[in-house]
Amino acid sequence: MTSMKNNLNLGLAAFTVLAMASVPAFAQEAAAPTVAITAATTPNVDYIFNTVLFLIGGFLVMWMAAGFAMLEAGLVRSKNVAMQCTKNIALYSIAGLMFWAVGYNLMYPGDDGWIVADVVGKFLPVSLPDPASDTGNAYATGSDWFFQMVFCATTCSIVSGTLAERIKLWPFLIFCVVLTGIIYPIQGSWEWGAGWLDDMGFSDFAGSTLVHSTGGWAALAGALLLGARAGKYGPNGEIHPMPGSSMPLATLGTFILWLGWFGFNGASQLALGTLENASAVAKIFVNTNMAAAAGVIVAIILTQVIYGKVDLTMALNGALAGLVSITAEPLTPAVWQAVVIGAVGGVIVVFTVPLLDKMRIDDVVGAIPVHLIAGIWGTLIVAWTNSDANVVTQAIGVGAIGAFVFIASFVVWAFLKFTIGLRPTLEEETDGLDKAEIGIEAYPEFGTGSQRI
Amino acid sequence: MTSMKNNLNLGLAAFTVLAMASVPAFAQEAAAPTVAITAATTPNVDYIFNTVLFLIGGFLVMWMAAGFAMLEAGLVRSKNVAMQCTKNIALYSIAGLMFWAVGYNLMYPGDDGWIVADVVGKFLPVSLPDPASDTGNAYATGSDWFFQMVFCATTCSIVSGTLAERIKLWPFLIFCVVLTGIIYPIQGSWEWGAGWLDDMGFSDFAGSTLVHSTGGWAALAGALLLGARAGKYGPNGEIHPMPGSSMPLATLGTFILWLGWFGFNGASQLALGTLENASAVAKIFVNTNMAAAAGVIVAIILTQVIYGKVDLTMALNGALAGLVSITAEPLTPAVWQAVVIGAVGGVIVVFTVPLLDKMRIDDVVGAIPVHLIAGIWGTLIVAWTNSDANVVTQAIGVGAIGAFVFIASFVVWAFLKFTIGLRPTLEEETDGLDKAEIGIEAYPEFGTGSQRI
Amino acid sequence: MTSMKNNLNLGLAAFTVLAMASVPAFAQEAAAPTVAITAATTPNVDYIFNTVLFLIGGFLVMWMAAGFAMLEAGLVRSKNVAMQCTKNIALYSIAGLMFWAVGYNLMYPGDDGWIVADVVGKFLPVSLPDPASDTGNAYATGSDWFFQMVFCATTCSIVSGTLAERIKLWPFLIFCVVLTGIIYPIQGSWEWGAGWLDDMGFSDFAGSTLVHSTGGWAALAGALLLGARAGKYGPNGEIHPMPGSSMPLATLGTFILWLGWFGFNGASQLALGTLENASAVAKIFVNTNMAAAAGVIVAIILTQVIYGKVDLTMALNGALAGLVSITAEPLTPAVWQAVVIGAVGGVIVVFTVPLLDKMRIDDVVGAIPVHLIAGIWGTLIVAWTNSDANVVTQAIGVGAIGAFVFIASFVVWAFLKFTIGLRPTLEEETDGLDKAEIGIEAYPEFGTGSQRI
Amino acid sequence: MKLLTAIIKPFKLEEVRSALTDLGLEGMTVTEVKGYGRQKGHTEIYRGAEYAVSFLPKIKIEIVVPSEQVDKAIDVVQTAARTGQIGDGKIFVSSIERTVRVRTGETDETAL
Amino acid sequence: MKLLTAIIKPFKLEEVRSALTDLGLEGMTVTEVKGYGRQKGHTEIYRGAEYAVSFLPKIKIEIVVPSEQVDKAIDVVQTAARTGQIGDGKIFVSSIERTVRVRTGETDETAL
Amino acid sequence: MKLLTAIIKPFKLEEVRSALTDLGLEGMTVTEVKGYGRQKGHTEIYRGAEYAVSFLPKIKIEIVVPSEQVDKAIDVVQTAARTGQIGDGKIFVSSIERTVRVRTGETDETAL
Ligand SMILES: Nc1ncnc2c1ncn2[C@@H]1O[C@H](COP(=O)(O)OP(=O)(O)O)[C@@H](O)[C@H]1O
Ligand SMILES: Nc1ncnc2c1ncn2[C@@H]1O[C@H](COP(=O)(O)OP(=O)(O)O)[C@@H](O)[C@H]1O
Ligand SMILES: Nc1ncnc2c1ncn2[C@@H]1O[C@H](COP(=O)(O)OP(=O)(O)O)[C@@H](O)[C@H]1O
Repeated sequence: MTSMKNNLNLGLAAFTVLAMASVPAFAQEAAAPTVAITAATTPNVDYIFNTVLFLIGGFLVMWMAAGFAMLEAGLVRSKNVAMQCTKNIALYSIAGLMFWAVGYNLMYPGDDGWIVADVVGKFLPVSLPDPASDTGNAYATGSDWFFQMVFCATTCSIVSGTLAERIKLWPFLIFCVVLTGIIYPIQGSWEWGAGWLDDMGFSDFAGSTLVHSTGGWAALAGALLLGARAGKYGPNGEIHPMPGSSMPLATLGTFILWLGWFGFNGASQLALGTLENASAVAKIFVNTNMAAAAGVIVAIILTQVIYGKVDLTMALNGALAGLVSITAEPLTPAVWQAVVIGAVGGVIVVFTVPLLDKMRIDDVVGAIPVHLIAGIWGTLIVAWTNSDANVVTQAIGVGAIGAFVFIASFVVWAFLKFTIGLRPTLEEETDGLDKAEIGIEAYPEFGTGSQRI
Repeated sequence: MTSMKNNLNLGLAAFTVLAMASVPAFAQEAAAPTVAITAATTPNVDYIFNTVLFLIGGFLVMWMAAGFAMLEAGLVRSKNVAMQCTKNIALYSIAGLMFWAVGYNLMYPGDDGWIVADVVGKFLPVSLPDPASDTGNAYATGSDWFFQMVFCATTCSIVSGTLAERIKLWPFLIFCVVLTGIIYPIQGSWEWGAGWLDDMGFSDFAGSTLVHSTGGWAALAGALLLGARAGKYGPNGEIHPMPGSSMPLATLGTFILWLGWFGFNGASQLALGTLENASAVAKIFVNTNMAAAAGVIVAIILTQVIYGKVDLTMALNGALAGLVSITAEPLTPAVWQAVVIGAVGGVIVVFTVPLLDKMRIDDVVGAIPVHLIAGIWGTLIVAWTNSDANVVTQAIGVGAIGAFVFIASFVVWAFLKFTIGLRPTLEEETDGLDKAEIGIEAYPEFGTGSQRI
Repeated sequence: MTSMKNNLNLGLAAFTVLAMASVPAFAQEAAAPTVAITAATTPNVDYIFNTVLFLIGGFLVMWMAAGFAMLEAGLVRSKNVAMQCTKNIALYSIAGLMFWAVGYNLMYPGDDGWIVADVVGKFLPVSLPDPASDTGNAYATGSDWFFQMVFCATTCSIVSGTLAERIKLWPFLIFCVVLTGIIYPIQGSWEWGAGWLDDMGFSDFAGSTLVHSTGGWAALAGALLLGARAGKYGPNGEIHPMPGSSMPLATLGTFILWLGWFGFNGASQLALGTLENASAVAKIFVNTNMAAAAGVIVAIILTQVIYGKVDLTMALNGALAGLVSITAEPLTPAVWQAVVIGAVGGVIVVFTVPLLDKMRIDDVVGAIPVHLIAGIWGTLIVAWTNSDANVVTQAIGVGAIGAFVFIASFVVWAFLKFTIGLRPTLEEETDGLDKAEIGIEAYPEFGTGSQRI
Repeated sequence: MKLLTAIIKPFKLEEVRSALTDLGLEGMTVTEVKGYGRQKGHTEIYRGAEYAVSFLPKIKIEIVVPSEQVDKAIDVVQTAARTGQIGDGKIFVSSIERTVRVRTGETDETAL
Repeated sequence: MKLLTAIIKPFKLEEVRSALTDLGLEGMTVTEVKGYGRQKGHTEIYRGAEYAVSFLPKIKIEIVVPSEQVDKAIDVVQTAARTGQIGDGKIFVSSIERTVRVRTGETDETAL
Repeated sequence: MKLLTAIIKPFKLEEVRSALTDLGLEGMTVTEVKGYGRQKGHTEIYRGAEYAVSFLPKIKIEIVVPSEQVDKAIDVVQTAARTGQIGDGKIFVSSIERTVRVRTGETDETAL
């Protein structure tokens, strides 16, 4: 994803190119590829296409919020399902409000809006121009804000899964406020806001690092301070699995995320108004789909070989890991390269999920392997297919954002832990958070739900 | 939403403007905002963009039918879930058939097609022109019909939730036939059909009153004649809650509705072929999202404060109430105003849901607070942000449509009650409608489902 | 669906037409319908619209994979739900990989790429051109591949439902590899690849035969070799129904499929860049929706009349049968004709579902009536509304593809049966495939799930 | 002490429970069961095929009472659970030799 | 009267029920239970970690019969429920002192 | 033989099971039940209206043991199931006249 600044230029390009484009002679020349490419559509058409790309991409990514909700509802035990649903709809709402009140301008300060040049943007709520004079960019201002906001929400969704079943509602929501209002936008400004990482040549097309690893780091910091679910790990290193309550909901959630990812990666091309952009978006769709497919198949084969049975939850994680892996660069890889990149994502899931358990880091839905580890992989491998990127700069970006997000999150989590506290009482946790904090069971009529014999 | 007539003009405008638009000189002028705005795209491009807007908006609103189905399936007890699914897919189908056979032309009679001028349109099924000569408007005829039809279906979906768990299938479906074929189109013609309310200056952009309140009034009339579910209210005014069977399905349904609403409000701009229209659609997306977010957060905070626990079902209703509130005017409010308007929607839910129970009006899913009451609020508040609207005219529109829909619905419900009857026997209701009328349990394997110890 | 070849011409047409289109004189003429129709948009705009059509249509059809997953998860017993989810996400992934590695070029060899002229295309993986020079067609290469791929995946999804609850995971997945890589592409090339059926004048707009019947034939061959679920049919011809585990999931799946079908049929117009194409897509949306609606209502009425109760699962099948019926020709029918065509689909379901049981062919979700039988009906009835088609040629196409797919599938199934075997042991089947092959229950906490008292 | 096992219709549970509470019987254990008896199940149709549902949902109430209270308890349950329709259920009485309250170790009547 | 409590494998329920019906025993109460015994559970893997499923799904059938029919009933159940595999289950017999039919108030054998 | 029926708190099941196994009691049958007793339920709020949840989830363990092992078994269960909190549950003892192992036909103690 280039910075908004670049994108504006791109818009202006359309205008200038146009003089030549719309003269009658155009048609014939159009037949010749080279011209056809540079030939932009008329500025309004270009503007409308870009806006449509942001809006369609935006609603697809918004839909991912439902995907996370279903995935997590399916992977937690039934006694915590209503809580998980509550967290997911609340965090999506918070992301919208915070990214409007603070986040957007902190992330996209423009050329001269920085408080600390290229590091910290400005604090200012967003207001939209009158549509009749919304001509500052090659797209509608609102469409860009909407598209950026849903990315911020996605980052936050990642956190809720890891910490499920044992964190109280309010401390979690307060963290979401800080993450979506401050932490996410600041690190985002370094790259997509045209800050220092962008200047350095760091490349993260749709956010393997800026969105997924960021969510993963915030989740990891939380998991370390929060500790594991009661009874998850025995005194002698035993691991006690706590199977999720609904495999079909987890599967539905994964399909929703897969669908949303076409908007996530595709619309990150940020422009649709030229033949080249349209073709690029199409190529991104293909690579995105192939990486996910490879992740699924690898996870299925590996779990069959290693465990003698196919683990559906690993296959679902595999799809997501494939998607995260290709997110840093879905455009430059050839199809076979996208397959390879996604396949490695599947491998990562199968091997790091048990690893985390061995380290006694309790990640309920596997968000750390899927979003953090695969996100790092995806960011580093950009250098393989994109000659503009080099692995050192990529590593610096991964490290810088990782350090900032992890430390900042850790501080916030620690503050919450020692003030209002993060965890419910053991009894509340045993009874389930639905009873303790929501007051309704997710499935009041299906067996006793909250425990299994 | 302006009337189709206006929309046609809008299309013609595009044609005329064009002469100037597509001369070579255009490009430079385009740089100057003022011209860029008026400069329309070529008529075909304009036509295609408008058609695309209707089709995308249309399938998003069609998807809301699934949202209502899931929301209601989640909020009824498991013994009535299969029935609720049946009602929802049946009513969506009926809406399509009736709006084709009768509704559309009754709602959009055009300038001289009225039976009673500006009050009752004409009775005539819809037939679509050959695509090769579908040039009567600035959009494809079929795309407009499809977009209008899904609004009709939405109105009908609202009714099924309120009356759930105690109304027989067939009387309900018969009511749907009348509502979608006659009641909805007639009141709709008064405003969107360029009837008397439109002439008066009443303003309802996407249907807070025409769709949501209309559904709410029809539901209210039904609830009064139908009475409450057996055992819902005790002899001494006790209220016996009957928790829904699946919170994740209710949450999924809400997310689906939220997603669909971008089409509901966004495509109600009715045109996409100019820079201004594109920017307007984008702004509508933002305001729609913010109103919903505010509704959720307000409902969460209020239920926490008032009841000491967060009520997920209220949070879900809060999102929908926020959406309904902004539907009458999603374009003119500044973002912060959209937040305020949606937040009030959240307040409405938290306070009117218990109020209805006190009045012993049994609204299973909270459709009356969400669609009727928030719909009235949203319609009246238009005057705050849209200078073309005034609160008196808005009140007249709310009153006129409310009176017509409530009375007409009441008559139909009463007729059904005293002919085929509305309610199953007490035993059938106790056993659940799935067993009584559908013959399959929604969840045959999960506990006994139909009651809880 | 015309062949890719025709589509290319269509693209070129846009170029030539253009010379006239973009001269200043254009605007006025545009007012005159005839010209407005032929007048294409500029080549880039045309290209972008076509690409957008493929991408939106593509992600809608991709979403159908989730629809099949939910429909099947809802219609199998809970002890096989996790397996069904696994099969569905795996087969979608396999379809993507195989259609890239082999399928696409086998199906679309172009004019001179055939191994056996007009019968067998070439074996060659797909690679996408650099977006900067992707000017070979009037749409982005990747968008076309993506759109074609999801059709291939849909074909495969159909098979999993019929064979559910009794086929082992791996033989099923191996069959999917052959179906998506070889069988589907070869028969597809005969028509959409501009092969011999296309030359003959066979007409199948969006795949009633090429996609749905093909899936149905493959499923039928499998069902015959696999046999019925243990205990499904008694020794004296008794039929023992095995109700599905979740009606709301089945309903959700049907709504997802309905939504996806707008992309399935609508984007099969293959072009959006002219007024006529836009209007055609819109008409297709309307006819598609009406056929489904008619299928639902007919199924509801018939089951009420015949059985005295409404069968929700038949109503859901009715919607799908209506959709399959209109898929062979969603453009030429008048709305009322679409209603009739879809209604017959509903009739087919209600009468052939029990018929299959009498023949002891165990089709768990009703895929054979819905996709195979309604697909044949839809293909034959094309001649009613499309003067270019004649029923004999249609029958030849149905027969040829049916014979090829059934025999080829039968051979593959037979090979698998006599090598690795298709069925789990009786005990594994009784315990459920989730326990036997997946190792996790779909709903570990809801009652014992795997059986009902 | 005696164990009263009552099989009743599900929707009667609340009445029976409060009736027993009025009698001062403060403890009981309840189980969801399926019953088969004179009240036959019904046949349903699924996708065109008939099938018999031979078992009906019932609630089983187990309550241990001091021997002298058995008669009263039986009366109370029978009145509260009665609809007069077939399928109302049964009450079975058997004897309990010992009772222990886990929390305190109290035994027999004092443990109830 | 005696109470026969049979713990059987779930898929045997139908056979046992019809066998008992053939014997003229028209009433029974059935419960879904989980069993633990010689037939050990199995271990499963979830996300790479092993866990033991120590309880297996079983069906508990409770049927009260006149004392003289106990032997026949036991025979019938044992034959119908038998697979010869470990985990087939058990039959326990205890005595019932009184039976009341809620609907009519009939008692003891007439109430069965 | 005696039937021990223990009503315990769900999360204590694992402890009780292993304690019994250590005692060499290799078989038991477990049921999910709802309990009502001194430990009152709680009130919840749903959409603004209060309602009482009077029954609490409990686990019922049924285990048939040779008479001489009853005391040990009771001890073991009571210790393992005890939290000291109200609602810990009860243990009821009644007598079983006969036991049959379905698989083998073995009877009484040998069938356990
Ligand atoms: N002999 C029996 N043993 C155990 N339970 C029985 C017996 N007979 C009946 N029941 C239980 O009592 C319930 C009601 O009995 P039923 O004969 O149907 O009606 P009624 O009690 O009115 O005669 C049955 O559903 C079953 O659960
Ligand atoms: N002592 C016991 N008390 C209560 N139930 C028992 C006892 N022993 C076994 N059961 C029940 O009987 C079932 C089968 O017993 P098991 O020992 O596994 O096989 P088998 O009966 O063939 O020896 C167990 O799953 C359990 O439900
Ligand atoms: N008289 C009784 N008969 C049957 N079950 C009982 C009886 N009294 C209590 N129970 C069961 O024991 C459980 C715990 O009893 P309770 O009185 O709540 O706590 P405690 O055993 O600590 O006094 C109850 O939930 C109920 O399931």
